[in-house]
Amino acid sequence: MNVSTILIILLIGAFATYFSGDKLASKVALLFSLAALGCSIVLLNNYNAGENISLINAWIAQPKISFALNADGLGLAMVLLSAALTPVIIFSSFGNDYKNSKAFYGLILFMAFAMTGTFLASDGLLYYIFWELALIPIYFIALIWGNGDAEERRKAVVKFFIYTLAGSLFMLTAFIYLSQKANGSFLIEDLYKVQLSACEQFWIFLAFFLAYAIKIPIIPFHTWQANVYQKAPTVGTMLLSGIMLKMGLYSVIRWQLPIAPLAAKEYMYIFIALGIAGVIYGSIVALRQNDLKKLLAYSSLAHVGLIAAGSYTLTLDGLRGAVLQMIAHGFVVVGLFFAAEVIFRRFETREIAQLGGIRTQSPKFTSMFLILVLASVALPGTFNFVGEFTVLYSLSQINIWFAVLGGTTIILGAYYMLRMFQHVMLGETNSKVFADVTLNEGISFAVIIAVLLFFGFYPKPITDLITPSLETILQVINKN
Amino acid sequence: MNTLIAITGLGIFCLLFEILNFRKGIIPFTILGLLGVLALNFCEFGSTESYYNNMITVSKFSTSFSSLFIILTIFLVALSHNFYENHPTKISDFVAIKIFLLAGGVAMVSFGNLAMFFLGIEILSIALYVLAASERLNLKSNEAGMKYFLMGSFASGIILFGICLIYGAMGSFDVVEISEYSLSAELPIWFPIGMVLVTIGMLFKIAAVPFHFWAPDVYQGSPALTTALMSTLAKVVAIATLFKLISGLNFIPSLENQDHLHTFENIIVFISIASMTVGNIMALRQVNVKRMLAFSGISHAGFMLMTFLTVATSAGVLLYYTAAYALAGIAAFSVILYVCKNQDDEDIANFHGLGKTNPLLAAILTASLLSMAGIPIFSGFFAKLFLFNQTIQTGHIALVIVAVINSIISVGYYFKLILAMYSKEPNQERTGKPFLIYAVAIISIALNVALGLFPSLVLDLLN
Amino acid sequence: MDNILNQIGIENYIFLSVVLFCIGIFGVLYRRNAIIVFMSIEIMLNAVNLLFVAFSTYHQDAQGQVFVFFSMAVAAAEVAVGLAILVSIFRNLGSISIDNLKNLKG
Amino acid sequence: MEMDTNLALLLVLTPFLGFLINVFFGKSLGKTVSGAIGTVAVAISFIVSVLLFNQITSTGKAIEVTLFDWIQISNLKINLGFLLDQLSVLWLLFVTGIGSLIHLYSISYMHDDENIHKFFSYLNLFIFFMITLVIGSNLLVLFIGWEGVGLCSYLLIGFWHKNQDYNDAAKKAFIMNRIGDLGLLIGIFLLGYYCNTLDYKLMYESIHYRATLSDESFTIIPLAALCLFIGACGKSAQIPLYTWLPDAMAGPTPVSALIHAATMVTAGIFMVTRLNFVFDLAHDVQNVIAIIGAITSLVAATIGLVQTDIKKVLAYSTVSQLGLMFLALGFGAYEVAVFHVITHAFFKACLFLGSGSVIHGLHGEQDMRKMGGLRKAMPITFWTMMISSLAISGVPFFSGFFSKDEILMTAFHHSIPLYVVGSVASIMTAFYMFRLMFLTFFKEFRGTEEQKHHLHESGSLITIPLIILAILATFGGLISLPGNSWLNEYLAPLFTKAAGEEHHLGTTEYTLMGVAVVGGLLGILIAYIKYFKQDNVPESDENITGVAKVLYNKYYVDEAYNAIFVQPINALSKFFRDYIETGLSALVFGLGKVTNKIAFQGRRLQSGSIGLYLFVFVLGMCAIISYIFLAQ
Amino acid sequence: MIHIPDFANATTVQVIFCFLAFITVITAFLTIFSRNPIHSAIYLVICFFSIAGHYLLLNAQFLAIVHIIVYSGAIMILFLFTIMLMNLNERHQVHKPRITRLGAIVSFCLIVIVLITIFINSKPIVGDYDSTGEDFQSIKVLGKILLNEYMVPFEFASILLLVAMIGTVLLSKKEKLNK
Repeated sequence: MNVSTILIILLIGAFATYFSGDKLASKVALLFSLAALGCSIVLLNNYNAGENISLINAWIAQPKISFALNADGLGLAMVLLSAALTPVIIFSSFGNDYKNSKAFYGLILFMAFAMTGTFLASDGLLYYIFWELALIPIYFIALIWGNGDAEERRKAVVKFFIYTLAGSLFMLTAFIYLSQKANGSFLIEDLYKVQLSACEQFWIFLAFFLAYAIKIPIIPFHTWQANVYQKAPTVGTMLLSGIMLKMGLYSVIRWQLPIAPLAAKEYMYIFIALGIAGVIYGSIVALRQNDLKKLLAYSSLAHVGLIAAGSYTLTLDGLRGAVLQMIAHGFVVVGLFFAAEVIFRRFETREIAQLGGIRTQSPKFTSMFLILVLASVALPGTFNFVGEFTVLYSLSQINIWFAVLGGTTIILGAYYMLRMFQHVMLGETNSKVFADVTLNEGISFAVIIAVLLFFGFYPKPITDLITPSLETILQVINKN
Repeated sequence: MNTLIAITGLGIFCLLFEILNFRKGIIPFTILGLLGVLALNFCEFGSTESYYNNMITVSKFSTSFSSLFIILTIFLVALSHNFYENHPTKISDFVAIKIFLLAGGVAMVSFGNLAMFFLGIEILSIALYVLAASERLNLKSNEAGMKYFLMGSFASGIILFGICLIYGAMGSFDVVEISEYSLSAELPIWFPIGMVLVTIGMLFKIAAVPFHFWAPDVYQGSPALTTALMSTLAKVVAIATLFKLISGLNFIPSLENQDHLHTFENIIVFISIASMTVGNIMALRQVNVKRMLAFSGISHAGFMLMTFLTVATSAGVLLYYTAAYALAGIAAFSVILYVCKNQDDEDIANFHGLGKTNPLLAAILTASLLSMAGIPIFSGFFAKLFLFNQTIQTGHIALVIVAVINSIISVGYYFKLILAMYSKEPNQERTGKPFLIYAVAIISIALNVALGLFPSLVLDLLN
Repeated sequence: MDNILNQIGIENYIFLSVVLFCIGIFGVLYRRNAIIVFMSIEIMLNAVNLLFVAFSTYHQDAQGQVFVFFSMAVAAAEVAVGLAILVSIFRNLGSISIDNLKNLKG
Repeated sequence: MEMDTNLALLLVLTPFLGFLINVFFGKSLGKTVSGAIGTVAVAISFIVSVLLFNQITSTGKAIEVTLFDWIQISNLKINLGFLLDQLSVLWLLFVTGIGSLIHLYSISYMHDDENIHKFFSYLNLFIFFMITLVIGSNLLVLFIGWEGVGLCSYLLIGFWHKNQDYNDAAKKAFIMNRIGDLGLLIGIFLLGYYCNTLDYKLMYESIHYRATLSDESFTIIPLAALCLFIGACGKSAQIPLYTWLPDAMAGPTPVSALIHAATMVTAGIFMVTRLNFVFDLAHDVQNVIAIIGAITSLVAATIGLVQTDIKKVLAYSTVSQLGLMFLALGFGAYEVAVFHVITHAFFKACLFLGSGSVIHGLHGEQDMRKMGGLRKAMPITFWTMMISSLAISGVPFFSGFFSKDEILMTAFHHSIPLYVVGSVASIMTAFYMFRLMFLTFFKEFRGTEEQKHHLHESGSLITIPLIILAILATFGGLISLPGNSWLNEYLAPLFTKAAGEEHHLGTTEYTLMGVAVVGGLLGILIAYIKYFKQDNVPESDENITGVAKVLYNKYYVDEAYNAIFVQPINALSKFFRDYIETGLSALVFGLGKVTNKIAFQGRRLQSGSIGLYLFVFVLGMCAIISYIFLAQ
Repeated sequence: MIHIPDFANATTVQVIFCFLAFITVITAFLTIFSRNPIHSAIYLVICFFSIAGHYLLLNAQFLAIVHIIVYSGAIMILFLFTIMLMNLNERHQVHKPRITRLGAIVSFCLIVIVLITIFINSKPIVGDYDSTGEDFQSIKVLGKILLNEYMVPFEFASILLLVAMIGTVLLSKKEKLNK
């Protein structure tokens, strides 16, 4: 199967959803996202069968930009993440009634399309285009279907958009500069081959870093995050936190490190330190959040900080751990935000202070929420543990203090998550009625939890999938 | 040459139609005629010929830009139908003036003699003065016309003075001769001064800082369709002409001979940076959409000026950029025309809730703004990309970085409009779906996206 | 026939027309009466015309003078249009001072 | 091999199956059935454990089971695998054994709770994780169990989730455990770095191989040992991470018995014992362990002296006893520690269950000041608790006597001061245990009339486990009699050193025994005088003063922790949230604002005046021309 | 370098040039400074005449005539007509702010100085000016050039005038508003 099929499915899906009308939109979107998932699984099979899944079509002659897609293990893993989460996210929204839902679901599929493209593109510019494209739908999703005060939301969303765009434009500049050095080619292989001086590498590294640090986000570039997460509709938040953040992290591994390896090595400690600072900072800020989604946003900040730190170790373990943790975090964070949404659907609030006592009303929901909370704090046996352990292990190999400081996440994380859990779910029965989870909601949770637990005990398929490509990338990093 | 003749003839036919009392047919006929002209122009593509003692030289450059102008004019004429609904007696004049304006524009990009250039720019200018002031009972329109006229004729004077000095230096108005002489070592200083003066005059026309002041006022005051014309067609014509002047007269090599090249480049860089920055920053606080687009146009002029650092190779990029910009502009203005049809001004508040009342037009306006902001898949992005690519090749990284920062600022105001459309409640009912406006909006944005998907179509025309 | 410039020198014509041109510019900047501003612009154009003729003699080439015809045509056209605009402003505003044209700003 | 794998899986998965059944169908199955399923699941595990025990004792060879690769890390490969050797099987026996009894007990004890199926599912899950912890073949599998039991502990402490205080206690337990877990994790990293493996067997070989090389990186080992010990501190409630355990008594009493007395809290000791080859190479760390163990035992004992909540007394007693075990570990006397773990499991479980029976009888009353005279109403409870109290007090020939004595004897041989500390703690133990007995079972009943009216002995499901445990508490000491220790022999293959220098039972030993016995009796005597003869009843909370108040308030450690760690972190969080976040946000917005300001000012230049426009035009023109042509 | 006219030995042509130049500049200034627009117009006419004098001096008779006809005859009449139409006189003269005048003077000085300096700094034209002796500016020649070589611009100029015409009509024509 051609690698571009999945993109075509999603794109057609986006339009089909839009034209299917408000009533059918969600179902059509689900259908197409499932088709994309199927397609990605077929791709995975082909890949495992040793097929080289790539595609290069000349697109623009001068400067030489190709429509080049390549699905190696890493890319496939991310595509799978995106393809698996999209139906879950769409399905999870079935309980909500969105105005103009045809546009809403169309945008979701379009965003999935762009994100999948980002993971697959092997031409710098094509990658950049997908990267930017992914920004537009989420902007509208957050803007139009978001919640909270309209003015505040507008501010938050615009800040988010401009901020991320600002970062990525610097990346674009870096790409253009690189292509000059690579005789006008934007192909990733050519970019890998470019010989750059230390100084050039530094600036290019920095330009990439700006783009990724904002997207991921790494402190101190995270200020957009909490507000947008809070203001966006939960589906948007899920897309953002579940997949879009991973675009940044993925890009660090795919683009930033191999292209500017000298700089990566030179300034490794600084960037690891930034990542870890994010872990501690995010965790501490999360302690005193009153809004459920904001708290989750800061927890996400902490987690991705650790992933970023892992990526910047430039070791196989670090990269592998980072990728595993990306996938794990993708699922768990989607689950958690969905839980927040489930609560919101019933109580119309996310203020932690106004919640509580849900456990007596819906033990089922409590259990599922608890599993997600525990996965989020990386309890062994969940997928997150595998990732977090690997990352922390790699950090410990660089410097044990990184592991110690990064490891505070398991304490602080437990602190804020359990505190949140306690105040949201436990305590005296809430005066408001909490209807038990519906079948649809339950299915979404079940899928996420199943993934988390299965790979928690048996991460081997994913590890095997990503390891060869990570090794290749490491070879590029260490070539000189 | 045939194109020019055909266009002129078409203009005269327009006038005749009025006399023959065939008013209803004017616009369809004109559009058909322009399509025919476009086809004619396509036929000429690829040939490099000069006509009538080298008065007109047809080259790839001129034909491709002419095509762009013709396409833009088709859109503008199509939009005229609704815009001049209430002025049935004048419609032939309006259309004819636009056609003659197009003729001026075509002459400007295909001139082989400075006389043609001068006459072309004057036709263009005078037509614009008239169009700007054409709402005779509207003081704003009068003021816009007056401002544009005063400053425009001032700039024309400067251009004329520049041409005069060039003639003084070269003893000829012929482009070929001038370009040959300009390479000789012994040149009177009149030539570079003349060129600089002409350049300044043209910078005025494209509204580059510090010669930009007229643009916001005039754009705001003029009737919306005229603004559309100014911000798309007129700007594109001016920049293309300036490009042709500088490249066609071998200005750059001649400066190089005299060691002025560096300073000239610095000037270009400075003006480019200043235009972008001033345009973008000033646009941030605007509430009138036309005024905002004027400032946006100023900043785009800054971007386009970046091509002048690589005159030898960047014709294609300029064509692409102008096409992307103009098509986005047409799409945006067709929506503005629709929205502000019966409004006193083009305040952003008029756009509130357009996303709800009229999602298609809102989407088109959004797309065109995104294109102007340089968001991928719209051709505006590729335009910027190619531009940056070109510029980095010459080593002007700082300029590119400033341009990048400016792109970021620009998002601020483009999105202000998008926000207004999607996140505010509608404050008025909009009825009617004028076919031509929809058609223009859809086709232009489709062309814009098509350019984005297949940039090589345009980009390689001139390479 | 002797070239008259041998007696006067092209430089002098250049200076004269530069000065005249600048007077035109000065007039545009100095006066607020739109009519006078028009006149100043006419002075500018005439300065250029003068220089064209001087250069034409300098090169012993008629093209310069031909160009003056075009320039005159342009000037005439401009004045016509300009005055038309002016008249409509006067009708609406009752004044032709360009200082009164400050509605569009910001 | 196949058989072993199946057995091991049966061992592990039966409780897990029980858990699943109870989670999904527990409610519909009914209370008794769900309890029975839980109990049977654990009982099966117990039977399997016995089988395995037989196999191990007969063959003497450890059983290794590897299921599949779990986590891949470049220099180490981590299997999901089991190691069933002497140590783990021994642990399994009492975990599943006591576990079965406590499940049985719970059927009756929890019968009134509507969520009993959940209770059993958690208990089963706990057993599952505990078994995983014990039989894991490498440190990371241990870590699964380690965190898993922590989770179950969290769930069970907060079982009555409507009470936020209980939830706080649960949260506190989990977080304090996590602090330890971080230590453990870091220890794992260091060991992984040093040994390139986490598998016990391979680690053993690697360390011994590299120890001979005596390279510099060897300093990692003590560091790793220290970190591991921090982990053990968290789980086994040692100073400074002990405060969670008394709070954990918020959970139902069977939980306290199973998790917070008999099994989970001994995980730290298990881990240290398991990694004895690491600790043996880090003498400084061993000293630290011994000292902390001794101090913990003393501090906890002193607090226990004045507590009035029956379960709190037992909790501090547990902490104190755990301290003693660590004391032994610190001296490298692993088998002694293990011995005490086992005996302690018997008598402390018995005590907790007994106290549970009392609480059950009093409908939830836990304050000893409101008890008294229960002897007649609850004879079986009384007698079983009496036996256990005697055992914990070190009265001769009860199990506690042997194990405690061995610890003190080991201490005496290594460090007199620590011996003294340990002995004092033992005396105090005797005192507060009998204080508990006297206050609870003797004299007149001090509770309400209504309670008095309903006083009765608990049902057979409660008393049978009590009786069994009491028997074990009595005779458990037999497995390691001084001078003829079956346990020592059994565990010998695990330890590098000759399993604890066999103390010859000489004069010193007998003297020490005598001292211990006398001390124990002394403690009992004081309690007798104070609470039986003089009929004292502890003051109500407000009237406690002086040292007693300090003790009663647990040395204000919780308050101190709160002030030193929790409050600052919260304050920091608030600071970050209110200032740093806002600041950073303002910085970004500020850029936008500044641009907007400039734009606002810039609009004034665009004044609408043609004169100005042209003026700038001309100036610009001048500037350009002069720059090009004059600035040379 | 600038020729300092040597008035003592000045040729007639030079004297005429200086005289005409003087008139041109002075009347140009007077055009600007006159308070009455009608005076301005008259000074401008004088200025145009002096420029026509320059043309004559340069032997461009046809051009001089055309110049007078177009400028003095047509354009200035248009001006005067407009002035009369609007009934403008001194009363309408608005007060000019000082800063405006200052700015105008400054920029005037600046641009004159800049341009003059540049031309002075440039290489002087050395040697005699060419004189081919051919007739290059008689009506005949001009006509040939205008209608042969410059036929296209000539025609194009008609478009220009057409545009101006339509434009003027457009701007002035009243229309029936049928909304």
